[in-house]
Amino acid sequence: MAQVLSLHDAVAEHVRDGDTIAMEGFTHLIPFAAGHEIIRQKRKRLTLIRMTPDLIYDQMIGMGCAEKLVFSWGGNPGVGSTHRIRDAIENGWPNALAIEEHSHAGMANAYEAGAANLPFAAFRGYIGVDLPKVNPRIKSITCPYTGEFLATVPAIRPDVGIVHALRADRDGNVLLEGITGCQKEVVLAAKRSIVTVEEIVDDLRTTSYNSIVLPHWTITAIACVPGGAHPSYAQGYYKRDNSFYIAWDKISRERDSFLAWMKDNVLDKDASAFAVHAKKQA
Amino acid sequence: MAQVLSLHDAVAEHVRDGDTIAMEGFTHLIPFAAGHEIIRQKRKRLTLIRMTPDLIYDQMIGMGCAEKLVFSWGGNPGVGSTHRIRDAIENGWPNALAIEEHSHAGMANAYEAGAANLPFAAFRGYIGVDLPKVNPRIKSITCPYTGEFLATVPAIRPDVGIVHALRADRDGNVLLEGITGCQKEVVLAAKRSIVTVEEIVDDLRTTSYNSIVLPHWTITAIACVPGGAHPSYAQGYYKRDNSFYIAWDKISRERDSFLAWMKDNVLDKDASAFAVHAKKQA
Amino acid sequence: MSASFTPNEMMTIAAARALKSTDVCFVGIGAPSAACNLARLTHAPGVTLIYESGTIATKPNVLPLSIGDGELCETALTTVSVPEMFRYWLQGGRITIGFIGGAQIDRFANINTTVVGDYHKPKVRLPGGGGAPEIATNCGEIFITMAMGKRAFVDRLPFITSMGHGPTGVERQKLGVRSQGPTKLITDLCVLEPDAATNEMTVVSIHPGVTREAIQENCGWPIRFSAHVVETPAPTEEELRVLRDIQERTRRAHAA
Amino acid sequence: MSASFTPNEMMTIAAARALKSTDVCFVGIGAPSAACNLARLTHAPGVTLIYESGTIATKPNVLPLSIGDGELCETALTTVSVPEMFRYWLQGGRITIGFIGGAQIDRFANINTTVVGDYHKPKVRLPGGGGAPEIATNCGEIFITMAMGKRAFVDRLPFITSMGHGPTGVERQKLGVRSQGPTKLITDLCVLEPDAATNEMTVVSIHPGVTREAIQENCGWPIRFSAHVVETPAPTEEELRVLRDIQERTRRAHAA
Repeated sequence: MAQVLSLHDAVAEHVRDGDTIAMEGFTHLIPFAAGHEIIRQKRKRLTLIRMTPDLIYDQMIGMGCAEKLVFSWGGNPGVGSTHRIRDAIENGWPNALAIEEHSHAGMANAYEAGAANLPFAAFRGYIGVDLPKVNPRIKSITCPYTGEFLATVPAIRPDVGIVHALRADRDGNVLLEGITGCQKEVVLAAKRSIVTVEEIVDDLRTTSYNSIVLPHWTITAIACVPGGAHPSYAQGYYKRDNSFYIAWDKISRERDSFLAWMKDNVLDKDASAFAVHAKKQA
Repeated sequence: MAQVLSLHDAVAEHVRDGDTIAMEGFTHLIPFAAGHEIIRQKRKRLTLIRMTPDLIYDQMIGMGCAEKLVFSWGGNPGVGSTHRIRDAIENGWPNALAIEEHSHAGMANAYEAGAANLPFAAFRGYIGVDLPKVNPRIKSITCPYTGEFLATVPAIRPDVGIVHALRADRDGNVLLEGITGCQKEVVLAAKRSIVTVEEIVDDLRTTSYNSIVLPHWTITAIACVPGGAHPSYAQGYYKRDNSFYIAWDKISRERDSFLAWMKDNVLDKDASAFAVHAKKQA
Repeated sequence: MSASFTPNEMMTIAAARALKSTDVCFVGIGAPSAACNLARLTHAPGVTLIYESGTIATKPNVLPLSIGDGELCETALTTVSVPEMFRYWLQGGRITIGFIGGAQIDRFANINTTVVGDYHKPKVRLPGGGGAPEIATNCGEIFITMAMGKRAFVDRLPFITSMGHGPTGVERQKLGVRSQGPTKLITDLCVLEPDAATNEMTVVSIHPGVTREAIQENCGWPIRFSAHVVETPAPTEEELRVLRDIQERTRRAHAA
Repeated sequence: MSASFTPNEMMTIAAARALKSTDVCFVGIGAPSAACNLARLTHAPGVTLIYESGTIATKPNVLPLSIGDGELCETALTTVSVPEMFRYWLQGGRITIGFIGGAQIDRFANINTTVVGDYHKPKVRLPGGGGAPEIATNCGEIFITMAMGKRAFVDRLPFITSMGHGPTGVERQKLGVRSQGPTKLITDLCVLEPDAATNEMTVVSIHPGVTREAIQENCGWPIRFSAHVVETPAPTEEELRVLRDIQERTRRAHAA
């Protein structure tokens, strides 16, 4: 029963202070426009969940939206650190940030369990490593058949799941394609979901009987934001802006340059600013 | 590292008396040619696993290949009973048949766990029903976070997994499309796997980045058997022969008519007999 | 609206009427499938039909003989694997209505499709549960459609394949199951709903021309009638036309 | 073969040589990714490269900056979801080689990429484990590639992010892990393999022009040399040409 809203209204209506929010997209289709909108609407005390809290959470955490981060790999991929996240963890700027740390396998299984309406996931993981010593949510269970020990993680069931997708049809059915990460899982696991898309079309243009489609009745709100994944990418629409990821290292290294960039590119803009990145590839 | 073999050689080499075998295909892509070859090669004492042991297992069980059946729904879909399976269970003809019975959810989860190399699966199932009273392999587990009870089933890890697929490329990569049931899972869960295909081609002709492909290094043997799913169907190649499913009710009702049909259509034939059904749809 | 119709047609049409355009319905094969598609082709064009073969939002032009006919896949929004269907979609709590049939049913809408006689020495071996055990507890509510008869509507089930309201009507809640369970049982003679106090399935609507005696004669327990029984509206000409059309298309397709 | 080359080039080339055409390799980003693609473009054209983003049998024309660049998907045999990647493919036991890097390593090839200093009051917060904790135990064997240096090759890790052979070299077996763990550690100065008796990583091959003293100076523990140390063959002209070509293509693509 997806409602088509402006991104402003989707965030205003469905993202609340103190919510637990998962914004997914594994390199591909990261919902940057939604992140910027949450920053503009000054949401606070969020628990932010994401396997790879790269630039999008660096920006949100640097702007003070979050009190807790749940993650499995935090960095600017191929470039270096996420300086704002480090500044929050190491120095409490702009506010203290609690962390809950997992492995990729742990989080992927936790999303999968959430989508499957299970309370936990069991998997072959965390063997001989220190993370379970610092994360009490990692437990274990005994197989009732073989007696083996398996690691467990609680299912992720966020208040809001936010993803970017390629396109929606007029009924609100949404197509994902390419590297889809945990995006289907996060929408199915969440109590409410917001999906930004490159375009809303008459025909979804699936190419396979098995195309990855989220039916309209799994989605709370859809917002059409062309270019909304930049500097991430949308397969078949525009490429990853690797040069921006490299440039971010310098922008984000100091608090002043970060804040200046955020003012110019986020606070003083709206979602339409992403349209310039949306040029469809041939 | 799939080897391309004749169906005769694939079965001769990889299916042994006493093996546990899962032949999957949910209505679509049922590996009938492989079933007929196993009958011709007179394999005995097999444990046969299949969610819906319809005509293919009716034939194999009626010909005395099996000593045990693991299943979740046994019938001729939309038509009626599988008379040979009933005759084996109720009257021990041609030999006694032990059964291990699950629900679809139980078996789907067990295949999924097998593909994921887990020893068991936990799921929300079997609540308030009698099946756990007659199947001791259904157990339960307590969630380490919520204290909820969940049903469990042991993972399915067959000696041999057998499926039919649309096509393979020259490297041995295999494409599935349409209703894919548990076919990917059974190949990944099995110690050895045999995949029959409609054709072997230079270009797999996937239509999506996310097409369902089994890489060659997941498959033991590939046999090209055009029409090999008949009277089941192969999406884009030929339709389900619903009239044969209806006709089977009469053929299989009596032992004599069944044996006569098997002699004419299976024992006196070879895999090339399926080619007549392989006419590709426009 | 005096067109003649069979009890079976009345059953299918009454069942179809139970569905709304906003429902997401997990469809069993046979009578449920006919009813669900009739609903889609008449008053509930938006209804989402899901078959356990993995086909989501399918719109078949002919009724499938099996739960996995190609027609279901070709007309679906998308098709997922069977493990995903049972994990993400059914267990995931995405289904509002599970629409099933059965071989035997009791007064609390528990169903047997497994065995008549002793499980280990069966008198009649039935097909088994398939998807039903988990459909029964993981869907928002359950609609059941079955033709009445003393061998089908029995006082005591030899085997509970899928739970309705439990052997005494209270077990569903006792076991902590939060879904509603069977809220409608649509037969060829009448429609039943659970009594608000006891959960016993109670006749709330009688099909045109059917007597209370006929209903009791076809039921293995002393059947209860609601204080406010109504007459089921007879099939409209359009309902009959659409149902007969799809059944005729289906007959021709399956004979081919 | 007297072409000049950098220590980093030697490391990547030595790492590439460890892969065979029949390997199914889970590829970490950075140095492993360069080595794996160099192998594919030279002596191991059949090698299957898998990235944790879900891309299976990918053949990128430029090296990805991130583990999920579009190039990886566009050139892959197929792309699966991340939960499926970790469940069916990594945990499923389908991967013969896990090829990873790290920030810090000890003599038993345990790796830290989580934190320097106390976990709760970090001196330096590193990116975390990502896929490594489960890659380390679920792949048939592990190749590691890291440049040497005293801050990277440390006597005692502040945090074990992924297990090599365990803190004293025996924990992997004690914990019942049946995969082999780190069988090769390829650095910019030499190649190490676990000692057959103790599992301590031991120098088995020294890169051309590198001294034992230089290796020891760049290692935080008293490093052991095998009784049969050989000299790593220098990069061939073809290896250098192919490596430099792909790096140049990559540089141009990422600057665009």
